[in-house]
Amino acid sequence: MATDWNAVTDEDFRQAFAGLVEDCCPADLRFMRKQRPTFDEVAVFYHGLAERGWLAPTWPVEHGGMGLSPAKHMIYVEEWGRLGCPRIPDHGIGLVGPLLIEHGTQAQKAHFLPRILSGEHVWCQGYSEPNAGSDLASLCTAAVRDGDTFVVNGQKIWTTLAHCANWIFMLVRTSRDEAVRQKGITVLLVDMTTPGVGVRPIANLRGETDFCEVFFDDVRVPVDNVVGAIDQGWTVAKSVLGHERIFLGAPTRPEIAFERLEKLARARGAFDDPAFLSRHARLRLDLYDLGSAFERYARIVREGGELGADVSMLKIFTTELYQRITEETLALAGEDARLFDDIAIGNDHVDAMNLFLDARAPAIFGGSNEIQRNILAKAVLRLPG
Amino acid sequence: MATDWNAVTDEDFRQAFAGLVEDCCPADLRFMRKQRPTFDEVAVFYHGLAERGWLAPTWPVEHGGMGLSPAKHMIYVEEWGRLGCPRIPDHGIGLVGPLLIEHGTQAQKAHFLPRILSGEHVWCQGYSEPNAGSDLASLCTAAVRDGDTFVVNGQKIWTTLAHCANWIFMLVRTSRDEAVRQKGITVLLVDMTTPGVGVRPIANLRGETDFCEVFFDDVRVPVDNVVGAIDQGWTVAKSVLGHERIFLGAPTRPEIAFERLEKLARARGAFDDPAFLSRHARLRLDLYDLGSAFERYARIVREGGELGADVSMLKIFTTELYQRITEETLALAGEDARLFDDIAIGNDHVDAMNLFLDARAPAIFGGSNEIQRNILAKAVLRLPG
Amino acid sequence: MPELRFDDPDGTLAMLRDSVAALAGRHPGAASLRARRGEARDTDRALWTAMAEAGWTGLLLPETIGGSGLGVREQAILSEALGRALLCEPVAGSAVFLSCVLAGAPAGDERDRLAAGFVDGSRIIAPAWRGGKVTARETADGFLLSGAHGHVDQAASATDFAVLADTGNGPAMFSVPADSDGVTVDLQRSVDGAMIGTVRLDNCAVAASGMIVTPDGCEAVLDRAIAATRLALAAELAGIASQAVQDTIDYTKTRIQFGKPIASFQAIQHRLVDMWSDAEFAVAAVSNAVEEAEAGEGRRTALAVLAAKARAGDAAVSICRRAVHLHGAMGFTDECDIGLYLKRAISLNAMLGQPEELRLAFVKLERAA
Amino acid sequence: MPELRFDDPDGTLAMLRDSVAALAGRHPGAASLRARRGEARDTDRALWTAMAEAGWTGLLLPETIGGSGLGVREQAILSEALGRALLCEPVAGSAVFLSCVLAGAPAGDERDRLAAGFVDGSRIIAPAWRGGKVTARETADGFLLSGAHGHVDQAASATDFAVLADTGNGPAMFSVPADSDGVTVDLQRSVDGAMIGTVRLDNCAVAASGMIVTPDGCEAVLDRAIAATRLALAAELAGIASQAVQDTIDYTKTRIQFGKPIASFQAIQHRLVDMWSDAEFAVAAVSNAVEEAEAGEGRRTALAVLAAKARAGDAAVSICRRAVHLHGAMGFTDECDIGLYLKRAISLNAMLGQPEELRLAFVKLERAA
Repeated sequence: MATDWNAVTDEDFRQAFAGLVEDCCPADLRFMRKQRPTFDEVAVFYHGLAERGWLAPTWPVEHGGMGLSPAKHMIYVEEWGRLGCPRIPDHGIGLVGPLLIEHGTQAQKAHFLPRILSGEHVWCQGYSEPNAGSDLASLCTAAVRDGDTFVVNGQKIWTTLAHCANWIFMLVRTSRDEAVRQKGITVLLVDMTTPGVGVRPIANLRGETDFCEVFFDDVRVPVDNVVGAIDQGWTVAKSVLGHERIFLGAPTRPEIAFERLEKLARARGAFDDPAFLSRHARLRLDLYDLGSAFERYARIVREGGELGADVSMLKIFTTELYQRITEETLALAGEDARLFDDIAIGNDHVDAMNLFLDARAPAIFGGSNEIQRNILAKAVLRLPG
Repeated sequence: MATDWNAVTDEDFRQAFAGLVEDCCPADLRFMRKQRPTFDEVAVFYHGLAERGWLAPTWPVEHGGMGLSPAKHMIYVEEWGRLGCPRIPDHGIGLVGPLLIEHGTQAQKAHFLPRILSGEHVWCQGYSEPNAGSDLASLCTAAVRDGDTFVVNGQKIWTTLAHCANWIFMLVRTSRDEAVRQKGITVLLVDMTTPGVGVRPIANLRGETDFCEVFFDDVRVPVDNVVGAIDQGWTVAKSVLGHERIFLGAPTRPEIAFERLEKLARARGAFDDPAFLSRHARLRLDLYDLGSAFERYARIVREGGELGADVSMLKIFTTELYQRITEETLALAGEDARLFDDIAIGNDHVDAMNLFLDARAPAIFGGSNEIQRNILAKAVLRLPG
Repeated sequence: MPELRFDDPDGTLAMLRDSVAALAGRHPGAASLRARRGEARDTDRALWTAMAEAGWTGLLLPETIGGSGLGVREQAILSEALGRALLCEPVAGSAVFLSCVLAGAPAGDERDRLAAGFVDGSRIIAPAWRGGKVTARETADGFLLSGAHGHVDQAASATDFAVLADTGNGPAMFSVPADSDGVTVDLQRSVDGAMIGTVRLDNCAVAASGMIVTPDGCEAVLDRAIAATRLALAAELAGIASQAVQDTIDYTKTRIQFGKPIASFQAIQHRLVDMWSDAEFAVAAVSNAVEEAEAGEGRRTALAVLAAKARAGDAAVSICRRAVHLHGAMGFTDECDIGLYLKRAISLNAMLGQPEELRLAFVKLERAA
Repeated sequence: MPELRFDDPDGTLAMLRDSVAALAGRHPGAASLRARRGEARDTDRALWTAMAEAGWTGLLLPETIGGSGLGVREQAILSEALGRALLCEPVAGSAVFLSCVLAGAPAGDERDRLAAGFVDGSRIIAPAWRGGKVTARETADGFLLSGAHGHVDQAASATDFAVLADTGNGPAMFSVPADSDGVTVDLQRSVDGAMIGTVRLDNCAVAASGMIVTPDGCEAVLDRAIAATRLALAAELAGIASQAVQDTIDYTKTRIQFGKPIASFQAIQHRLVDMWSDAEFAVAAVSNAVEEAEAGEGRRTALAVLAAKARAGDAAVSICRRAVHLHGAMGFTDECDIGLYLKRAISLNAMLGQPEELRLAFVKLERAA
């Protein structure tokens, strides 16, 4: 009989998590520089979590998950970050699983869910296209019905870790007839070993290859691999955006950056400079107040409420604060701001440039901050056309 | 025989100006707190300038002006500000005169120009309307032809010093037939003592009444008072926007505000605080660099060139810098920032709130900074619709 | 729109909000401000009395000495609502401060006399305790006070002053009737329309019983009073911030230029979103400080209060600045209320520490640990 | 687009711009940067030689010692064009600095030997003079140098170093062949793709003739070299800023979302206008510094150079940051040149004083008067 983790006290739950990390997350995987390690790099931790039943915190127990309440899930995510666990390729756990659990057939669930837990299937997400980024509804990768299969042609881009995934869940256009562009989109699960699938990694500003282009050239996919109804993919895909949206607004990255800023400031004696103290205080208070604002939304999640569109304000604030902190760190670095390599401080070092460059990304991905502001203007402030 | 001021050296010209100010601008009119004194308050200076032939710097000599080149005119404006001369009601000199000289009939010139110089006619400008501000072309104050007169009905607003003017030059709608809204607008000169003209002063944030609403209720105006062609008023009014546009971008107001900031900073010992020094240095450099940018455009004017739309960047920068300096001054004032009255410093004082509130205006008037950015986007960066 | 949200099991908070709205209906804040300003008065006596009668001035005062005995949560809700309604009497700066002083004062006839008059509105007791220096010299039958304090609200209308003075053995608070010999008041115009005073004392005799808070414990009382005042100011500023956002949304939705409401232009929309977000952050900071304060005094609460006042002050002033700008020429007129919100925000933001000072205090306190 | 404008009666400036464009056509900056980075090299030798042959490295060097003998105006035009074209060899940090050092050095064989090799590109002479400390101890037949300097461009490829060392009687510059005993070089990756070095000297023997600038006058030579280098860096940064604006306009005009180019959205348009304006201000500041420098040395010029480097550095970095953002996900890729502009801007902005430091120096100098 599995433990009912929701019945455990928060403190005990935290301790259990810490013990688990101690057991199955090797030291060299903790506090990794790399934002998006590949599956192989973190496989030992992935399998360790799976073996202990901790891999899928929000999945129902019947499917091999922990069935955590949102409140416990928030602690799970918090401890994950606090203990410096590496990001694992989590599209299977975080997106495909919930998608199938809500919309999948019995056969789909029985086939795919265990293979996610075992690590046999490593998933990536094919949403964006070269001409469908902010305007996702304009996607045009086509899936044309041919008997029991769809024939897929087109291209996806910004597909995180596609080069180490073997399955992709994607949005494809199955109809062009509808007036509303969101109609006519379908969610499709595609085996990336199918002939006609090509992957090209794209290097980012940090010199890493987190994301890829994925090409589809007459790729034949069984119609059984559709999730939910054909042409209803927009609704299906949106339905799994639950309380997890709050994590886009978590203060984690600015906190990491702030720790680095303080480390460099101590090394450079900047705390003796009132001008630096003044700028430092502003950033510190921004971080503190972000915590207060995050807590207001976290409480809604913990109490089982629904998040509104207004939660986007956290995403804007945290991503822009992350940028500002890393900019201040470069300013503090003096001529060492020229270094791509980490800045040495005695035997330690500060990855000032690494974080500065990384901070360019979150303001763009997951819906650019301009799109977030557009949404807030419409959905929250109810501004006209 | 009048002096040819353009032939005089810059230095001599400056000295002549200084002597003139010494002669005819009483000390209590210098460095006035009030931004827009009324005609009566500064009449002695107005008449003094007129008597000495210095009232209309850019008018041709034949019309009683000084016929200054743009280069000399820039010095004139510079010295005016440097010596703390008060703003005089200058719509007659600055706008009506050039308008008539370029587009007026001989009769109009003969009638109106001397009366501007004598101060008999004090002019105000009727462009904006309650629903035509940024979108000036939507103005709807109507002038309907009735034989040799126009019958004017409607309302103007933000009419500076209308309550101490006796003539208004205004844009009226004379036709609604045209597809392009700018067509069908006419420039009309209206005697404000005509029956049906009403004026209501509007207090501003500083508690002063610089501007007014002006109401027109069946006001009968001779057709002879049209300037230029009927329905061509948009073109006529625009044509007199010459090199004077550069003055919207002059660093004058931020310079005044910066002087006040430094005065308060000295009194409060803020120059001993490196955090203040850092913020002060940023503002100082903004002011210095505004000077460099202004100089690039001033050179174009001095060399007789035409200003492009790009000069608007100066207006945006100087008005926003003016705001930032006054905000820093309030921050420095501590709890004295509560005072509407000036802040006492020994026997002296700093009008921190006065300038802070005044700084709200220039970012709005003369084309809001949003409109300026729209214009730059279109006319300079050639961005698409 | 941004608004404090707390559990409200018995409906006290909703009732407080409703009663502020009702008073504002009878006694609109902007009209009161303009009238007071036009007549160069330091208070709207009718409004102040109504507030006292509603129990708002003594909200934090213990019931044992006649107050409402409510807590920081209720005070925050009240102050937020006052900010929104632009009801500008000095509830935070005077009533909250004084309530804390009286609550912290040892039992005594003078304390009870002041509390009674304060609670029923029959006395106006103006705290005079900063922006200057007053010394108290002990005499045979009391004290002689000399010196001055500035930033005194209701200074001309006050029946009594609560004066902080240095006794030589530390600071103490004294009750000084306004008509005492040696008391003079100088007035200046404040930006939010009330006259504010500097109170000067020239060998002003105070009976021994007039020392309502003795040096023993005075600093602790002051600390608590300052924190409570700052929190109330923060809540009022958050209310101002939220209302200014709301007013600006309303205005820009109805202001038509180029054939459509200016609120439909993307540059304006994004500005409004940022203003709204700033107001939400202000409310969140106040909310956090209220919760910390309810959990007890101490360092965490001190930090949270500093953060809340800094955040709400910055938010209110910068939102109102942008709000005035988005009201266009109309925003630059005195007729439009948005300018009054800006002025009120500046005034409250300037009280008891501007944001920069509070942020530095926060970091210093945090790093001292 | 923003661009330096000066009188150009004989067409020298136009010719300079054209020749940079021509070289960039044959030898594109971004490709050179990527290749250099991929192979962990510290310079693109072919590019550097081409620059030397075009007379750009010795542009400011007097004709008497083989240079082009041109002035700050020509250097600014060249550096601006190099910035625009992303031609990243260290013209400002090495060539301009060294030209000033050689121009200020007393006549001598060693000076002439260095100048000749420098001008024809046969020698790479890397200034090593900051970010560390080197001392020179006098011996019977010369000096022994010990210590280290950082931030050395072309450190691995250098044939010679121009080393600043403290002699005990003040600083002096020494010519140190790179293959001298006791010289070692550590390399790190710089953000703009070249390796940069720390040069360590361990009792490195230098002949007496190797002291190319003596303590008498060394500080004046350094001051001039630093000012000229800062001005060239400012011009290059202004060029980067302008090109980043141009690239972003071009990209946003062709990037279609929601059925229209994103450059047609008002929020994007206003952002682009602000970026353009920032670039114009950077150009104006550089222009002002060039004119002050042409009018003579002294305090006015010193101020103008500090302002120009601060303004252009801030503008370039912040414009490129916004430019990367406006390129969306594409901007976060290494394939898109805009990220290289950002990295180059960061690198040049960090050299010889970040903006805050320069602003403080400006105000200090101005207030000292």
